[in-house]
Amino acid sequence: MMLESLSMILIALGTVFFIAGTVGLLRFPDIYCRLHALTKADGLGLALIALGVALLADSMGEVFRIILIWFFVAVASATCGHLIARYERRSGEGPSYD
Amino acid sequence: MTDPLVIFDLLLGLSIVALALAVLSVRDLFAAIVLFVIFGLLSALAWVRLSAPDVALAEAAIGTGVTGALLLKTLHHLRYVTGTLDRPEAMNLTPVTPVPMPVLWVNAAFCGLIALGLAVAFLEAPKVGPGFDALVAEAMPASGVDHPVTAVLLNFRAYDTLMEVVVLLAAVIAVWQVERGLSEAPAPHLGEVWQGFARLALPAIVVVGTYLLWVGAEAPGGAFQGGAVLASVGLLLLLSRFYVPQPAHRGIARLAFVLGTGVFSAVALLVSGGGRVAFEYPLEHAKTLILLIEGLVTISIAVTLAALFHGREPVALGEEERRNDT
Amino acid sequence: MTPDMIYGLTGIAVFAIGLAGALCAQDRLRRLLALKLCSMGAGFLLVVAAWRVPPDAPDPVPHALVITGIVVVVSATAVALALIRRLQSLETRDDD
Amino acid sequence: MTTDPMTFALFLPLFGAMAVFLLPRASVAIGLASVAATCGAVLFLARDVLAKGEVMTALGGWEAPLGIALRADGLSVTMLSMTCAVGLLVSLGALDSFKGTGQMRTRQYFWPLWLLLLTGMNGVYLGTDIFNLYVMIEVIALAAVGLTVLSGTRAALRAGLEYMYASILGALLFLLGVGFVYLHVGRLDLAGLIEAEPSGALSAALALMVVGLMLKTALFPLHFWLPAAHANATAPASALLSGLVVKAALYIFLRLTMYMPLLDEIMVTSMGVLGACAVLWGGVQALRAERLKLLVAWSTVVQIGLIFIAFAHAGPPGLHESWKVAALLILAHGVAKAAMFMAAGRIRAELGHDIIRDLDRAPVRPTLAQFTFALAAISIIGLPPSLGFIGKWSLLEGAMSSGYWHWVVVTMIGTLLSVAYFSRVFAGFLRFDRMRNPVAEHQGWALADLPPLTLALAAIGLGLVAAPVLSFIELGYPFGAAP
Amino acid sequence: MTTYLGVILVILLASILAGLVRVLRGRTPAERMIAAQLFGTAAVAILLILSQVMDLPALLDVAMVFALLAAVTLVAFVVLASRRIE
Repeated sequence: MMLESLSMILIALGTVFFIAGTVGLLRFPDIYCRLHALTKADGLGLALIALGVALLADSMGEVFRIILIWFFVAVASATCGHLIARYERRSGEGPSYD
Repeated sequence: MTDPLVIFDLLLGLSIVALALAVLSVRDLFAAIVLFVIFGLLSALAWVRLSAPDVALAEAAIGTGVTGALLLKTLHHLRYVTGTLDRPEAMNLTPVTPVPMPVLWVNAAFCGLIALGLAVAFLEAPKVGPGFDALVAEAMPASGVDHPVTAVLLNFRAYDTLMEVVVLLAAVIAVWQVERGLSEAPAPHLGEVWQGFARLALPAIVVVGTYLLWVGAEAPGGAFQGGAVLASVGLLLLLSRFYVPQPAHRGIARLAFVLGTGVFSAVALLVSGGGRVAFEYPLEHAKTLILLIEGLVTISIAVTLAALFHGREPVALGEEERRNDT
Repeated sequence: MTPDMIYGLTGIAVFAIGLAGALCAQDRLRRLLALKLCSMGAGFLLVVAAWRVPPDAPDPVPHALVITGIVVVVSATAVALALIRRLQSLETRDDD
Repeated sequence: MTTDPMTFALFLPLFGAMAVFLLPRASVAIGLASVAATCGAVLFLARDVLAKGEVMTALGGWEAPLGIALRADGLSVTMLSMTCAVGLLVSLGALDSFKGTGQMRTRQYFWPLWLLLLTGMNGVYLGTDIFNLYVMIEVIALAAVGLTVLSGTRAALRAGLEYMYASILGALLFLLGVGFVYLHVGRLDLAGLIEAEPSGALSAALALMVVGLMLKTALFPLHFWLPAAHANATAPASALLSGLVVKAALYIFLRLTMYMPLLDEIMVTSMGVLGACAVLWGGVQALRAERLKLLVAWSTVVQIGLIFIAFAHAGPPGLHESWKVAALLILAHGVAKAAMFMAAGRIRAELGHDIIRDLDRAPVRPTLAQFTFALAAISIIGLPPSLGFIGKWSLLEGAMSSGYWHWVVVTMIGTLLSVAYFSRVFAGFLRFDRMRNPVAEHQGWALADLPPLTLALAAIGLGLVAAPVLSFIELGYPFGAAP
Repeated sequence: MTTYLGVILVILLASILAGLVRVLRGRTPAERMIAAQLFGTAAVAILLILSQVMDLPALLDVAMVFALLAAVTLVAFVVLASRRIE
């Protein structure tokens, strides 16, 4: 029971981060800010949700797979964030300072 | 109170329809492809909701992942050929005369009418309909595997699956026939972070692909999903120029394309005889044979999909030929 | 409102949208996208047909059919795209 | 190993295709050998069918509906024999068309694509499962598109792309129909469809499949892709596409009609009306065509229309009769059209062009190819004693006996039109007065004229043995009731 | 618990849909790629939760494939949207 409420709280927290990320994507002025908001918020959001779901999992195998997924998404999203930023800079759009 | 999952389904269904409309109506072709990829992944989610994880896997990996890359590749090539790479937007590339409004309306009305008729026919369908469930359940012990979808694909309807691999083979032959040459639209250098990531990701993808193939015997997964995931290794190698196809590699590539079809059909024929017909695996060897076929088919699918992505027979063309040919 | 009904109608709508696009889209790439939408619509219908009422044991046969269909469609797409690329190369060259 | 000839009819071309693709240098030898071997398997199958009436193999030992069965009866063996025999002769003709080092690449890709096409078509003629038929028509479509664009010209590529789009859309309509059939009937084998209770929804499903097939077989007004695709392909590919490939979808349609619960007067008549439009429109377009191959391609549109009229002439009670007429016409057209396209290809090869207006200015007259063309035209127009004549005659007879005079009128107009447009070609063959130079010594005939000539002679000769052919088609009662 | 997770699912889906506005409104390819990345991560989260709601551990494999393919697709976006020839 304890575990279940804990996981509920974690998942809810994760969702809040996702919402924050989306708001950032919609409201921030340029690519770089949006990228920053999104990768950070979503990375954390997914981590919390993964933790919450892992607490509910039935077997160690599932927990292991959940951790793997989280790890891969974290690494991939960092790399992809970097690639997008790099792409944008090479396309000649610098950050805006207004 | 309404079940929130119903709201989730409704929202997902509506957004899938909206995305379908957006794919066709957005002006920029690059955006249309991005939207199509998202449309495909949302559809995969919908199929998960319908308890079809196998289909969702196949759709995510082949229908969306590989197809999305294929579409982007083509768009990039078209922009390169037409010299519009430096434009920020990718508009229609063939000259388009606008369709007159009345035609559009007639077309929309026509398709709407068809949709209406289909919807009526769909809603008329019996709620608890006849199906293959009972037959499959009855035949499962004799199939050699524990996962029904794999049993259907590689045993009960193995003939269909063989022909599906033949379709892939036909596709790669046709693509090689249409296009050839080594020259290619240039690609950017991806930098060091990417190199580090690739060193981690490529083996991870191989592991996941193999795992999907292996797990197919008892859980969702199998040759097609595993093959498509492995194909994405090929995609990454080709995209990042870690591997550039050479004319000398054509022989082995041909062998890899044919491998799956060849072994599949050879096994199908060789098990027959002595009262058994083609595709009738002896029960005690069924699992081994199915895994053998699946393993080799996976390799073929992975290589074929990667070759379809590369999209041309790697032939060194002479100067004259290149001028006439690219 | 059950999932099969929602997604069944979704599939039919997607098919019709794809059909409309395939009939009047002029750009080659977009026409292909429209045809892909049609294929997804057909896939939806089969997956829904497999689901029916007992949600824990859907019929595996249509699932296998859809997987086959996905592979077939990606093959056809690849050939069409190769034709599009080659044609564009030839046309651009001839325009010069 | 099994000795089932059906299995071999499927696997031999498949193995051939793989071997040819792996060993491009030996493509001609392996390719010819596999087509010939497939012919042998079909002969064995014909023997079995003659003895037993119908043959069935449940692949994998799984009976339908769970598994997929192969089934052969008189009709399917007739189609198989036509495919293999025409295919073998076209292959022989292709030896000449693709000779020389310049055509190395064309040759390398012709063989695997053609053998895969053969696999797909044999699969269609032996298939009993509607989803399996879907996969088969996709195999056919991809191989056929590959063959269409073999020449690599811009016109061929454009036509090939249109063909590809039409094929994909047709196949997807068919697939959606399959989905609806499963939704309502819960099984996918043709036998299951007969047992199903007729309902509006099931008719909708079958209608979807039929529209998809109409697109694939190019019935007016869905024929838009055909003339360009068939006219711009290389000659052997055109012969295969026009003579054989469109017949696969037509065959599936023929099989489905048996299971159509709502095959009522209205539906049959509307098929006939579309067929009539195809005959008239195609005829007019053929009259206007400037190039020989384009004319021949439009004549395919006309012939497809004629086959649909053959369906319509008798109405539902007469389906047990009218399918035979349709089958005869399919057979006649398959043989004659392959001959005609190959002859047109030969004429083009000798003259260097195929512009109809300038045929009579040519100093070189490829006499044998012209003769072949004329023989094939006799069958297509429907003059006695060709197989085309028997087909058309049975059509007219059936229509007259059921009092459908309108179909008689349309068929006659169509025949007159075909006489008119083929006369344009004959006039070019026979006139010498507009020539700029005297006739050269070379009369332009070669060993390569032999395969098309054989086919054209077969189209005429089969008319003389129409009665045994008809009784063979009826073996195994493809349409249920005893004829 | 199921109801609760259902609500969470709806919220996550809504957040994806809001991100789609970027794809439609955006002017540069980069904006669309960012939205695609949001989508990849959120879909993985949805699948993780769905695996509990529907009690289907196989969905974890689906999530894994989503995660891999999101990365591959993004690399394809970046490489094949490049405007410069280097």
